[in-house]
Order: sequence, then structure tokens, then C-alpha cells
Amino acid sequence: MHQVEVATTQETLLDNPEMVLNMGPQHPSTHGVLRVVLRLDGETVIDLDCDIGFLHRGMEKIAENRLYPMIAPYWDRLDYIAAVSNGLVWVETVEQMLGLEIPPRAHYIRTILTELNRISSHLLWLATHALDIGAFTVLLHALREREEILKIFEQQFGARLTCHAWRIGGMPNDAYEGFTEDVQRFVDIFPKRIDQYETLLSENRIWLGRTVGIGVISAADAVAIGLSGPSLRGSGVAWDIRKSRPYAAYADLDFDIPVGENGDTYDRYLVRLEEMRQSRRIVQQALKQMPDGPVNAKIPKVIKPPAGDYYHSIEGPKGEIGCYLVSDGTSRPYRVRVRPPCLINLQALRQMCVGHLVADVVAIIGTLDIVLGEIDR
Amino acid sequence: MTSTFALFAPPNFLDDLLLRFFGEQTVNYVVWPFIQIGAVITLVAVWALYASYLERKISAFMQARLGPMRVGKWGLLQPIADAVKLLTKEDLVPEKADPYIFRYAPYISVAATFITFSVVPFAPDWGVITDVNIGLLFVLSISSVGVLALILAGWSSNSKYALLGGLRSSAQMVSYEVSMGLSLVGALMFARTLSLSGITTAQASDSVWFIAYQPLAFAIFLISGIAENNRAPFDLPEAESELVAGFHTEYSGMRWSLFFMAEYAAMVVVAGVATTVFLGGWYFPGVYRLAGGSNNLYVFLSLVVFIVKMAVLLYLYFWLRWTFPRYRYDQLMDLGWKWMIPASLLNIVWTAVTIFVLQALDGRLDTVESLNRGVNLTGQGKGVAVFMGFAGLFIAALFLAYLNRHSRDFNLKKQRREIKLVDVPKGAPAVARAAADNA
Amino acid sequence: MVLSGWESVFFWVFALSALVAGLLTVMARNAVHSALFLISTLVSVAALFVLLGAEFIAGVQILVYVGGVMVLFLFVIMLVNVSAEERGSEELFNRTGQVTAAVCFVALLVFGLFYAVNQSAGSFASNRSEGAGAARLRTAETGVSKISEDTQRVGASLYRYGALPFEIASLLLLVAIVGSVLLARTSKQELVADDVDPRVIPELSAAGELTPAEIEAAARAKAFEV
Amino acid sequence: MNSPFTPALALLQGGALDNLQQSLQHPDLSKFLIIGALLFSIGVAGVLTRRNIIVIFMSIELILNAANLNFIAFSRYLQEQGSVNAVAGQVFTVFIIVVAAAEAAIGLGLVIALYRNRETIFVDKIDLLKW
Amino acid sequence: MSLVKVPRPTLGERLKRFFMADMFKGMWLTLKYNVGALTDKDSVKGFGIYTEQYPSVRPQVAPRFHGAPRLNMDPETHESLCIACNLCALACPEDCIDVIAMDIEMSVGGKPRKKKVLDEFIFDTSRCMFCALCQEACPTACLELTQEFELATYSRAGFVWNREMLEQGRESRKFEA
Repeated sequence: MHQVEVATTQETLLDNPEMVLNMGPQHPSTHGVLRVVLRLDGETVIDLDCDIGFLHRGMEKIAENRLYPMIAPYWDRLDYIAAVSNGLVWVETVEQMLGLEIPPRAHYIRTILTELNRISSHLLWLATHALDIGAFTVLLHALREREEILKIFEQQFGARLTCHAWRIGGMPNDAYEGFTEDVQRFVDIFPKRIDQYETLLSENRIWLGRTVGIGVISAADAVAIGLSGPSLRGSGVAWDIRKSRPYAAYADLDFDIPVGENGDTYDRYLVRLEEMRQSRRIVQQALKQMPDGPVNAKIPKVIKPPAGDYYHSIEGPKGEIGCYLVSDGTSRPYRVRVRPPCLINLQALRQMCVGHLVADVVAIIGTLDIVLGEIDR
Repeated sequence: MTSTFALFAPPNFLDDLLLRFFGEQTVNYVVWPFIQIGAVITLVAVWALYASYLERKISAFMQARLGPMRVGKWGLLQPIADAVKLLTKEDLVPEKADPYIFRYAPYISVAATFITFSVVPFAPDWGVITDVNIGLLFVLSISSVGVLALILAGWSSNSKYALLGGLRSSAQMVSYEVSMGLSLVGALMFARTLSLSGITTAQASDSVWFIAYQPLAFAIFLISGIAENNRAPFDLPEAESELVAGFHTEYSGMRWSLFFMAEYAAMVVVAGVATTVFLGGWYFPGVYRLAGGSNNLYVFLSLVVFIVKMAVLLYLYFWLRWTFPRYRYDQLMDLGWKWMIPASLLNIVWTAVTIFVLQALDGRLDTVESLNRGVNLTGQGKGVAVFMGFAGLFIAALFLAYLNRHSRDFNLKKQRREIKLVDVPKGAPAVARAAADNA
Repeated sequence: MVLSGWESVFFWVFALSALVAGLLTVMARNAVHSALFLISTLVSVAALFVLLGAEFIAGVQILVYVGGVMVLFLFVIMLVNVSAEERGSEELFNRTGQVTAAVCFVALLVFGLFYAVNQSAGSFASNRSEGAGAARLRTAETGVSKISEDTQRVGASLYRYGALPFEIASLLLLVAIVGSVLLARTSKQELVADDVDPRVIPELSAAGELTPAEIEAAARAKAFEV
Repeated sequence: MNSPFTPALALLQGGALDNLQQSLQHPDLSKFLIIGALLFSIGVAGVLTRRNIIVIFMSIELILNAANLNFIAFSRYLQEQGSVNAVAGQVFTVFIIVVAAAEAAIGLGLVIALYRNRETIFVDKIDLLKW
Repeated sequence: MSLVKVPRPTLGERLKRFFMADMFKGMWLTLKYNVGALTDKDSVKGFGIYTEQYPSVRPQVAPRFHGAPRLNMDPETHESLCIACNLCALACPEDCIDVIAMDIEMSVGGKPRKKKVLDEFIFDTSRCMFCALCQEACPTACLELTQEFELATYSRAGFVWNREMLEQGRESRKFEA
């Protein structure tokens, strides 16, 4: 990314029509400790540069010194909004390296809970995105539904946010008593609630004015940058790993991929809303088809994947989250590398923002749905 | 003064008491105004205090929350706790700030809003502090001074966010002031006076609120008023998600609370003026008869009527704020210059046409009673005026739609686009399909 | 027109504050302070207008001057940020020649004024018929003050005798709006507004007023419009 | 014929204090004129002496205001004298305010354009006819 | 040139826009919530209040919740269940557990035997991720993450729990409303 000169002397609007504005790292709408250096002409963004790394914890390096089961909790802390999905990448990678056969019930429960996690992640995105654009009420309405999901997580995993959801070879526990009813209740109530968000936003003329035509990125550009997830689908590329390389129980389930047309903020907003509906549909189906049986495969006492490397990725709420794992045959990985969707999506920020106003930068950061825990790792 | 209404005797009793100590002149010109001013300032300050409570409660209810609950029953003492906190907080002045201007800007803001209350007629008789023959102009001119506070606060903070906020807010207030002032002209043409009390009496003598004659002007005034107060959805200067807090980013403690107080007091000013000019002020049919000849009771009931009308408008403020997203700065300016100002100009022309039509019809339909103090209309005349008023709404809408037919934001206000649902076959790679979609 | 009682107290208060603030306007180092003092002067003068019974003009004075013109001044001061330049050791005033001229002029004016006032001493303090005009005023809502009809008379005058100048004034304002918009625009903004002849663009960029990046940015900004 | 100072001298000689008190307690038209003239001369001094073009503009506003004060004062005076069209002074003031507003808009536009090109707002540095 | 494709509105949509249906719909919803908060006591229609009043009303924590650690004791003998096997310390990704064992001499069936027993157990809750791997590793169900969740202290040292705290439970302040 190219550097913006940060001027140190006091300058005025006319001395230098190009003003440098530091947005963040402590700013209400950079979604964490992201620093965006904006070069402005009036209020129009001429150029911007992202300064990241304020939350760097060296997770990939730490993973080299831990046993395989110990690494899973660190994955939760990447994209802490979608801890369940992140955990799934890791356990599935190790399981596939080990060549384990996971019982179908575990697959179904994993599917249900990752889809719920996708909904909760999208709800938090909707909440903060709406807040950035000034619609405060949507924030708390969305958090209310997210709370329902987090309650299910708490019952199932014992934690609400960083759940440490999965274990290699299956799950720590079977679904708790009343799991089906709780999920069913949520599935029943959720469509009404989405309609309410849409009432407040989708057709509102201010919302339209703030999102339509903002942060446009064409399909070709999006693919070139390497966008994934709803940010890519908003541009009209029907790419979804749940379809193209099905994992867990997705191959048995029926769902559609919502795809935008213009690649602007409004399209991405609609895509994510529709994805929540599709996720609900998946949960509903999976709940019906969920078989009985054990939830854990037989696993060796010490996990030692055969030497070699392996890449596995799933469709996280933010995009393709992947794990590249190199094993030297010992009980600790030789190298772990995360394919972070948010970091790669953030690359599109400059292209999306230049030519827009400061207020749009906020909307665009919101629409990219970034989580700094994952960007900085 | 019957004994039944002894409760409402105090004003007269006070009057007698005061006359013992002061001469009549002094009582009329000095003591009473001071009592009234004190009462209004106290009430408005209490309102500003409790507006924060109301705002938090109403927003909480709209968001399925409870709001403040911990200090006192239902959190009723929360604003007092907040006030104590704010007053005892350290008063920070940034090192590179212009110290004098930074310190005094909040006072300008508060003074500019509080002075305005001196001409708002809360009720007839002793409910008015002073009746100035340029009342409306006075309100507009004093509230325009409030801009200075914001621009000075933003500039003196020596912070980029504050400067941007200050520039934004002053540009916003200057441009919305125009439409706000122009929208009142229509009502003035019916009332034929600038005095706010005069406008109220004109409505009372006609028994019609001017909102019926001037629905368009009322809408313009309300929108411009909300924008003028920097309230959501027009709260650009303090848009917390973009500019952190706009012009008062660097303020803390008491000076910040002064800005806060000025904002809520300014809401009351706009609501009060809207009530006076468009909603009939303290006039409500039947109140006079209800008072049964007791002047003080009548004034008191009128005061209640006025406050109720104002409360409805103030609720609207909260309601809008917690429902809508925020405009972008250029959209806000677009709305101000391309929608509000043409609409208010059109309103003036249309009102002139209305009055002309009323006078022209007078020979046949008997519409106008007199043109002396306010346009006194007969029943038929009122009908015509109301019809013209509502016709004006549609004419304005068509006119504006034509005027802005090329505007980006106008054309965006279309209903939602459908999202394509792509059903990729199970297990099949989507890449080929995506390529096909793109082609 | 002789003021008395509280009116004369207020007259002196506002007259002196107008003069002092006026002096400070001219003498303040920081242009923002200067503007603030000018605002004080304008408000004081508006108060004097009220004392003279011209409430409408006072209102207009505050509305237009304080709320409009001075905000514009502050805007421009902030845009060009003079305070930073003047805080240094730069001389506040011009060369001695101008200062002398100013002092001469002021002395001349004061001299002439004394002469004129003394010539007609006493004649201004006309024996006004107390209440001749006041009787016609109607009582205000509070019942203690009278409301003058001056505003109506000004309006009537403005539209009867002053109708043509009024229209001319509106034209003047229109010209001022257009002119200031034109003056304040940069070539870049003109480019964005699509106001530049395409043939001029190469010239501008050759003169260094526009960089290719700006031309491109303008083209992109145009593309975002629907 | 009186010398210009005769009345002033006379004021100082006999009953000066009484007269002064009288005129302070009951300011008449002449006081308004004096205030106006003083404001005017302050403005003129500002225009002539200051180097900052914005302050010069502000001084011009001061001058215009001094003129306004005179207009209003005379309008009031004539009104009491029973003149038919006494409010003409107020009407004229409205026009002056309009002109002042227009002048401020144009002038400040010029200042900004000037600042863009010359990066100074000091009049003694702006000394070329063309640049 | 436009980058955004927007469909042409139908007459119905135009009318809706003209009468600002989009705005009024949103306002109607928030009004419903506002009225619901005052009338809909238990949120039957879904427009009621959702807040938990935490300090005054204790939240129901799930049985599986991972909260403050505890060393369980045998309910009858009141002896620690911990056998000082150190498996929890090995399983911990953050190395926040220190098990300090000591050997005591005892006679089993007349023969002198050395037995490893727990001397001190240090658990650093400030580093703990509450992943429950230690709980899963414990062979005697001694170390358990309980439902206690109020772990705040005034000092960093307060986060380091020793054996006594782990067995008795920290004296935590209960906040009353």
C-alpha cells in the first residue's frame, strides 16, 4: 500500500488544500484499533492509507510452540465475532490431515452452530454499520437477536464469545438438552426481526442516499484484490465455499447464494441481509435432518499429523477463512498460516474510498465488516 | 376571582404584595419581568437537565431497553447525578487552543438561546415576558448569533475534527436559517404582524391554527428547525461516527454541559416558535369557556395548552432522532438549498396567491371579514384557504420534483433492488459459473 | 428626540461599548478577535437603533451582519488563518504616512463635528411634544409596553417609494452570489462541475494548475453521479 | 461672528457642569451624531492604517454602520419633527445593509482568490496589477 | 456514465415515495416499540423491554459455563481431589497453571511409601482464556471452571489465585442494586 505523507506542521485549509486527517486508532467508527490516514481536499478523500498492527499478538508464531489441541482457543481470538467458524477451520484442517472420519451428528451440529454464528456476526455487522450511518435503533434491535444466539452458545459451549467450540475429532459435548427447542424458537422468531430491520433501513431514503453508489467495486476488481465473502458477492460473483468445496454438512443442505449487482454498499447490505435469511434456512433444514449418534470420532492420544502441508478453508461470515498447516510429524505444527478474510478485504478500502467524502469512509469501513483481531492477528 | 380558584390567586396576591414595596412603574417594568425571566430560565434549565433523561428513556424504549434505572426510582435522579459529575469534572483547555475564545464560546451559545425566550408567548397576559413588535425577527436574529458560538468553539479548539465540525455546523445553520425565516413569511402574511403574541391572537380570533393554511410552511419550518438545532438526522456537526463530536470534541465538564444545555434549550425555542406560529400558540378552542371568567385560571390553562403542544413537537424530535440514519454533509446541503429554500419561496408566492384569491372571491363568496388585524376570514374563506394550503403541498412537491429531476439523491430514492439468488448445484465449483455470470 | 431615565443610561452604555469595541477592532492583533470586537460593535449599534425606535433595522442588523456577514468573515479568516502570521513580530500598522493621514483625517472630522454641533447647539434637543406620537401606539400583550408601528411604515415605504431600488438591490445580491461563487472556485472544482472547456484542460495542466491525478479524480467523481 | 470654539468656551465658562450633566442625562440627536462620527473616524483610521485586508474590510463595515447610525438618528429626528416621509432613513439603511452584505460576499471571494494566488493578505504585499 | 443500476420505479412505488411511506413506516415501528415498552410487560408481542438488570438481578448462567476455577474436594473427607498429576498444567495453552507437589511419607499396609500430594496450586486468572482444556484434562474431576464470573480485582496480584482461594472460592463482593 502506498504511503501518505503525514505533515507535522500546523496547516490550514487554504495553505494546503489537502488536509491530512488521522482517523483512529481511537475513533468511534474504525471498528477497533485501525488507523486510517486520510488525505482530504475539503472533505473529499484524495488518498488514504491504513495503518494496522495495533492488536498484533503473534498468534501464528505462538501456534508453532503449542500442541495441536492447544491451538484451537487462539483461533477463536482472531475474528472474535465469528469464533465458532474460526475454530471450525482449525479442527477441520487437523482432522483432514489426520484423515479422521467425523460422525455425521457432529457435522450437523457444527453446521447449525456455524450458521448461527454467521447470523450473529452479520447482526453485529448490521448493528455497527447502521450505527456508523447514524441509525442507532437498529444497533440495539440487532444486538437483541444476537443475544439469543449467544445464549445458545453459552448453553452449548460454556462461553458466549470466544467459545472454544470444537475439539479435534468432534465436539467436547453433545448438544445440550433443549438445544433443538432453543434453536427452533430462534428460527421461528428471526424472519420477523429481519423484516423490522428492513423497515427501518432498506427503503429509507436517507439510508439509500448514504449507501447506493458508495464504495463501488467491480466484479473484476474484487476478484483481482482477492475479496471474499459478502463483499465479493455484493459485486456479483457467486463464489461461496459452502457450495464449491462443501465441508461439514453443507453438501446435504439446500440453499441459495445471494448475489448483488452493482458492488456498492447497498448491495452488500442487501446480500448480507439475504444471507441471514439463507442461514436461517440452513439451520432449519439441518435441525430437521440432524441424525442421532455419537459426536466424537476415535482420535489418537497424541495428535501427530503426518509430515506435509495442507490448506483448508471455509466460508466464514467475513469471507474465506483458511488455514495453511505445515506439519513435520511431531506433536507441534511446523508452521501455521491464517488466510485472513478481513485483512484481504481491507485492501479494497483505498479503491472504494477515493473520490468519496469522509462520511462515506465510515460507511465503507462498515460495509467491509472488518475485525481488527483478525487483521492484526 | 371566585374562591374556587384560590389556587390561582398567587399572581394577584403577589402583585399586591409587590406594590407595597415598589412603585407601580417598577413593578411593571422591572420586578415582574425579572420574576418571569427567572421562572423561564429555571424551567428551561430544568428541562435541559431532564431532556437528557427523557431522551435516554425514550430512546431506550424504542430500542427495547430500560434506560437509566439506578439513580433513584426509575433513574429519575440520573440527570442530577450527571450534572454534579459534569460540574465537578476538570475543565480542560487544550494547550494550543485560543484560551479566551475557547472559554467564552459556550456562554455565547447559551446566551443566544436563552435570550430568545424573552419574546416567546407562553400564555396570554402574564405568560409573556415581553411583547416586541418584531418578535419573530428577534427570534431569528438572536438564534443566528448562536452560529458564532459553534464556529468559534470549533476554531479555537485547534483540532481538525473540531474545525471541520465548526465549519460544517456554521454552514448548516446559515443555510437552514434562510429557509426557516422564509417559511415563516406565509404565516406572517395571514397574521399581518411580526409580534409573536399578535400572531397567536390572530389565530385565536380566527379560531384556526395556521398549520391549516400553511401545512407546507410548517413542514419546512420543522425540518429546518431540526437542522438548525443540529439534531439527528441532521446532526452532522457532531456526527459521532465521523467527526467524533464535531465542534465540542475538545470540550469537557461544565463547558461541554453548557453546549448541551444550549442544544436542548434551542429545541424548546424552535418548538415554541413552531407552536406559536403554526399550532395556535396558547390558543385552544374551549379553554376560555373552561376557565369560567377567571383570568388567572385562563392564563394557567393556556400555559398548559402551550406546553402540551410543545411537548408533542419535542417528542417528535426524539422520535425522529432514534428512527432515522444520518444524512451526509452534501446531501444535507442539497436538501437545504435545493429543496427547502425553493419550497419556502414557493410557499410565499402561493400564500400571496391565496390571499389574492380570497380577496378576489370576496365579492361572490363572502370570504374576508376584515383585513385589519390579521386576515379575518369567514367560514367559506377558511375553507378556501385550507384548500389552497393543501393544494400548495402538492404543487410544491411537483415543483421540487421537477427542479431536482437530475439530482442524484432524488433519483436514488427508489424502492429496494432485488438481490439475485444463485442456486449453484451442490458440490459443483462455482468458479466457472461466476465467470459465466460476469460474461 | 431626547432620551431620559434608563434610556439615557443604556445609551451611554451601548455608545461607549460601540466605541471601545470599534477601537479594539482596529487594534486587535488577531483577526478573529478583531472580528469578535466588530460583532460587539454591531450589537451595540443595534441597541442604539432600538433606542432610536428602529427595532426592525436593529433586528435586520443582527440577523444580516452578525448572523451572516460576520460568520462569512470568520469563515474566511479561518480559511486563510491570519492569526498565525500576525502573532509574530510583524508590524500591526502600515507605514507612518498612512497613520499620519488617518490621524489628520480624524482630527479634521472631530474639529468639524465640534463646529457643527456647536453651531446648532440646542436646536437638536427639540422641544418634542411628549406623547404626541406615543398616544397612537397600541398596547403590547403584556399591557405595560407600547408597540410602535414603525416596522409597518418601513415596509410600506420600502414597497412604495423604494420599490425600484429594492429590486435593484435584489439584483445586486444575485450578482454578488454569482460573483462570489465564481471567484472562490478553484479550477479543480470547475472541472468537477464540468464547467471547463475540454480544450482548456491541457493549458491548465501545462500551467501547473491541475495535475493529471486531479483530472482523473474529477472524472471519477463525475462517474459516481447517477 | 462666532469663532468655532465660542459655544464650547461658553459652555466651559458658565454653568458648564450643569449643562454637561443635562446633556449627559438627556442625550439628544447630537450625541448619536457624535457617536456615529467617532465610529466613522475609527473605521477610516482602520482602513488607512491596517495592513491585513480582512481587517480593512471590517473597518469598512464599521464605516457603513456609522452611516447607518446617522440615517436612523435623522430619521427619528425628522419623524418627531413631523416629516411626511421620515422612515426614508430606515429604508435607506436597509439598502446599506444589503450593499454591505453583497460587498462582503464579493470582497471575501476576492480575498480568497487573492490568497490562493499570492498566499498573503497583507495589502502592502499586493502591489501588482497583474500576476 | 453511471456505475449504479437502479430499476425504474413503478407508479405505486412513486406514490409511496411521494407520501414518504418509507419514513412513516420506520416511525411507526419505533412508535410501536415505544408504546410496547410501556404496555407490553413481558414482551409477549415482541415489542417489550429486553434488558437484564444485571447487578440487581443475577443472570442465569448456563450449567456448562466456564468461569472462575475451583479445586474440588471430596465431600466426605474434605480432602483435595487433586493428585498433583500436572496434566492440567500441561494442557494449558497459556501456561497459567503451576502445580507444586510434595512428597509425603506414609505407611501403606505397614510399608513406608512416598506419596505425591498437592502442596500449592497457582492459577493465574489474568492469563486464563477459559478454554476449559484443563478441566477436560483433569482425571479426577478436581479442577473445574465454575459459574462464578465476577473476577475483577483492584490489583494484578489479585488475579493470581492460590490453593486456598481455589478451594474456598475467592471472597467476591456481591454488588447489590
